[in-house]
Amino acid sequence: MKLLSFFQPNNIDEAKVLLSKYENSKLLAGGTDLLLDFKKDMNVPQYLIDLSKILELKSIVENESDITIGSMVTFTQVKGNKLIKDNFNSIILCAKSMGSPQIRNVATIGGNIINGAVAADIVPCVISLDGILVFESIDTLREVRCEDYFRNNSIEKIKGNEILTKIIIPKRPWLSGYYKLGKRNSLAIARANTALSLSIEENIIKDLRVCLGAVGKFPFRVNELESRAVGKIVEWLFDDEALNILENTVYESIKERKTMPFKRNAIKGVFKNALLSAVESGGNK
Amino acid sequence: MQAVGVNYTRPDVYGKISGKAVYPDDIEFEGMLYAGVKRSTIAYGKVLSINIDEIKQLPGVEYVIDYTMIPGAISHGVIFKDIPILVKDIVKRIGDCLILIVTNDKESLKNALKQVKVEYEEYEGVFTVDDALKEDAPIIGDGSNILYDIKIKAGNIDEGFKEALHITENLYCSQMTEHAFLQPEAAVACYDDDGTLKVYVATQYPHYDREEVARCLNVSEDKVKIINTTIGGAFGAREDINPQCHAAIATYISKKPVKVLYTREESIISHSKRHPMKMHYKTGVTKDGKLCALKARIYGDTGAYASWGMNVLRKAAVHATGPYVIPNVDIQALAVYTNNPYSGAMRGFGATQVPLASESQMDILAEKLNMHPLKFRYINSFEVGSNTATGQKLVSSVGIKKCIEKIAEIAEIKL
Amino acid sequence: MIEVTLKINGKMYTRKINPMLRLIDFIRDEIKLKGTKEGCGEGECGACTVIMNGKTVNSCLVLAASANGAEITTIEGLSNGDHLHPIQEAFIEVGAVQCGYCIPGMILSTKALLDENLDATEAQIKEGISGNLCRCTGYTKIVEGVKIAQKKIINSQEGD
Amino acid sequence: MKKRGVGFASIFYGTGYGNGFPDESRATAEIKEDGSIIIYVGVSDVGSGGLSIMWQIAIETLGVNKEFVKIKHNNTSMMHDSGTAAASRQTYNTGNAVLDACSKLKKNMMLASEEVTNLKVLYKQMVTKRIETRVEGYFKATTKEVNLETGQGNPYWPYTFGAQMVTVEVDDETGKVDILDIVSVNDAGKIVNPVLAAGQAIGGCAMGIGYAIMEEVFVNKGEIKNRNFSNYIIPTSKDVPNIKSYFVEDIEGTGPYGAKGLGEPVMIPTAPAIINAIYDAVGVRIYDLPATCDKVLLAIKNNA
Repeated sequence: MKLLSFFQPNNIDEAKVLLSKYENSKLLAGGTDLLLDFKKDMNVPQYLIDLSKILELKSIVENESDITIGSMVTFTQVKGNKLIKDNFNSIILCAKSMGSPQIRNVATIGGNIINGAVAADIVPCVISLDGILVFESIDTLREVRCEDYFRNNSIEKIKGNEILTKIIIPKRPWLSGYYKLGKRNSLAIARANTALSLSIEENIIKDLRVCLGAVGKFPFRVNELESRAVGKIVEWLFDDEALNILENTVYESIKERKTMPFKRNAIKGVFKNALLSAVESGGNK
Repeated sequence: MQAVGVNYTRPDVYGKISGKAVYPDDIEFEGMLYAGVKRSTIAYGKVLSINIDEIKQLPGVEYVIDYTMIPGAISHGVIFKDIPILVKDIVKRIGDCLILIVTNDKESLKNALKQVKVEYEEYEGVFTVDDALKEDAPIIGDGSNILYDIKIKAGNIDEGFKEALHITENLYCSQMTEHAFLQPEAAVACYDDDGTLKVYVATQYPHYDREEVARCLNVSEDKVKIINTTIGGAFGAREDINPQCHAAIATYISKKPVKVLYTREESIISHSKRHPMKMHYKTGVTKDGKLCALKARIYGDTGAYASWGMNVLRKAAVHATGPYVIPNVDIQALAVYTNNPYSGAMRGFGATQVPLASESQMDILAEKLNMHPLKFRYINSFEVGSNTATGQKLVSSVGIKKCIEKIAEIAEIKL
Repeated sequence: MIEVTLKINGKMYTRKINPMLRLIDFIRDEIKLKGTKEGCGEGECGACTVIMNGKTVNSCLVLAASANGAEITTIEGLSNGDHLHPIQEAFIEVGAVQCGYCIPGMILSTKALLDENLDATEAQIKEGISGNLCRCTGYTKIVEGVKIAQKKIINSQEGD
Repeated sequence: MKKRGVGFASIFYGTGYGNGFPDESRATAEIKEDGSIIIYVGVSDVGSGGLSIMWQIAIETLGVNKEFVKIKHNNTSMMHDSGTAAASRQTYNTGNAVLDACSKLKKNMMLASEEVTNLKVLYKQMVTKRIETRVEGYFKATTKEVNLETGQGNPYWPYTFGAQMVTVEVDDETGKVDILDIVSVNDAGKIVNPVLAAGQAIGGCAMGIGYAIMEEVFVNKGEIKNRNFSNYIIPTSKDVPNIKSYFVEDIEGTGPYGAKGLGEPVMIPTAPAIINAIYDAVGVRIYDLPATCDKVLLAIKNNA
């Protein structure tokens, strides 16, 4: 396919109109993945709609019960944002470890989610924080929990005329943490990553979300661990009982893969590091 | 001394710091054409047909060149001339060059290369050293799959092991690696005012490039000029010929300036690699902590072409002992052909692989002896007058003990 | 073809381009500024780093069309005539340059870092250049160079 | 838990082509009418600083101010063959050829005038006295081919030496290895330019880190699977510690001012020292490079 036209709409409505008008179109939301496809002559659309000029998509806003992140917010923006820092430690840690400075300056949260690569960095964070994705088209608006988006991907997947406009993350006084295991310390693709958030009162776990990445087609939550943990002391999460749940979960998820023997073991260390990062952030939530 | 031992500012730094340094891809000429090669996608087989006539009709295509159009030699090589500039019939590795396409812009070249269709008769290849050494293995090399076989023998190996208090025997494997210099290969060829054919290229050895370019054009060396541009790293990968002959042939035929530029992907596919090696090591040490015997068998996968394979395995064998006196040795090193990417020069050249084995063995034995590993190295290391495994007497400048002493001083270790 | 205007090193350039043209191709092939290098074409090596609206980007991962209206600084925009930028001076002083292919990108990453945080710690410096691969130097002398550049810039500001 | 370990390795390295292979370098030194001295030499500077080394050796030998000495090195029509920028041979071999050429030119200059004050004047004096203003330098390394059955012989000369101490940290629950510190000590004889030499030593360690823990070309049935920097990964600034480099200068009499080659040997001890350090940290020995987190973690699990 050959690219015929390139658009840079100034607002969401313009973008929606373009998207509905041109069937064979694609959204450019940073492009650090899309341009790799172009290089291989893959996924080249006839019409390319660049969202980078739409200011509405580039803000991080605090509401009464949530913080809403525009889909075109870059990783660099996230990394330096006070609202995020004060509320979502996991997202900060994730943003810091994603790609490189140059990639973070261009790559967007929305792009990272929609691209949905196995090792997409931000997805486990958003899932573990009960984040909601907002999709808009010229005549529709729908909200999907990020977790459901990936669990029921064949149904929930973004439609050709939709734009992911924002990510809504509920505010709550929980701790959150993130750890990525890569083959090197910058520009690393996750071998395995874990994001988690938890609510603790007097060292008792009241609630927990654990999301694992790069150990399955999409990131997913470990419900068994989450439900078993409620009512237990935090230290229980470091015990074999908890860790074995993770090991079995990963085993079940990727038992056919060559990397399974490593990842089923590594996930325990990855989880512990994520947990430690959450606990250590305790001072400022 | 006035200049030696002094930190002069390197004269080439000003161009590099300001973006003015000229690497080959920075060179452009009026009316310059672009050339590139279609590479084989199979590892071993015979080329039956290529849709050359179709390619010639594509937009922007000026010339499609196959081996018959090369005026001189159709292959090159640092020792044996076994690497095809353009394949005649047999391909031996993925990445062998089949045809050279010359176009008037970059896009047309990219498009034309994509349209090339090759029909092969595919042969069963060999992809491991073990398979290549089997009796019924297909022969990839020149009459044999063993490119090189060197033995180093000193003292009496059996007696040596008898003296040992501790013996350790292990198998070590090193991987294939890539030079990963930052500047992908590129070359620009053109005719100079004096009628010589000039090739701008970043190379480790301009006079060798001149020889190969002259050979393939069938002209005398004084009709060829190599201009060595600023070089964006090399580490051994710019020793064999890569874009030089292709650019030169395209200019020879078109009479116009021609640029050949590799992507990173083509760079990685095309040039040599560090030999992966399998190293069986058996090392013995006496109760006094003196190394007394080493038996080593080293197998290097040299891939489809010879390149520097002999020299690399020789270097591995000569350095197999590490910098230590070992009176009884039995070392054998082989370079073995396969249909893998060809191995050649990379920083350290065989002597980088064997220390994985020799230095691991040193630590294993030091632990058995309950001796500090640095001390164990120190008491065994060469000094002036020592003999190496090849019987070479080290007559001067043997600084290994001084190096170890410096480490010991920094780490506060008693030797 | 679409028309774009970019401000590169303070100068406006308007060109009609193929919308698929990458920013690096615009800089190297259209404007003929050859100091920006291509090392991998996929945003991994950072050799093509330029500063776009104050932030570093891999110019191989940005479409020139997307950069329409942007302000770009390339290595050619760093020195003022023969007068080198303090980062360039510092890199020369410590011997941070070997083959030189990563250096334009490395210097621009350093500039963006120090423009934002002149007091960057060693860890922040390493982070700041972590998207620029160098195969020759092992980075140690580059990090040293950045530290010297910090001092030079601070001194020159105090002198103002 | 993160555990620290320290590892050592020491190596030797025969420089030059070796084995009796003709290992020759040539250089031409010429004084010009404008008082400049040009050294024509086929030195390839791959980034390692060979150009600077030849320049410094020439200046030292000629005993003139550095502004007057220029190296022409990039056009095969202008200089003779000096061999490859490889085998860590440029400083020793090509440096010796430059030394030879410059010694001869210096001698000719002294013949024209004992006291060299003005090179332009000197040039005129040389021409008047019919003294050669352009001289050729040459060097050939002496090695002997080894016997293929016994290996006996003198395959290389000279040898460079090195030792390294590496400190690592291993996460025994993920297998991740971080390199915390490297001390690199090398004997490459007289060091011609300490900053350039340290640059080689430190860069060598970084390449050694890649070799030890992350780099590998994956080949399946002859096909390279990882063809770019996203999957053929090399160390970033965050993978390399601040490396400390030292040189012990054990002078080699046959080298130019006592110098030996160093470009390659400086990278060699790093990988085995890292492997030994991993063992020191977590008690497992990795026999296959690279020591990725996969291999280290599985080795730890198998060891338990």
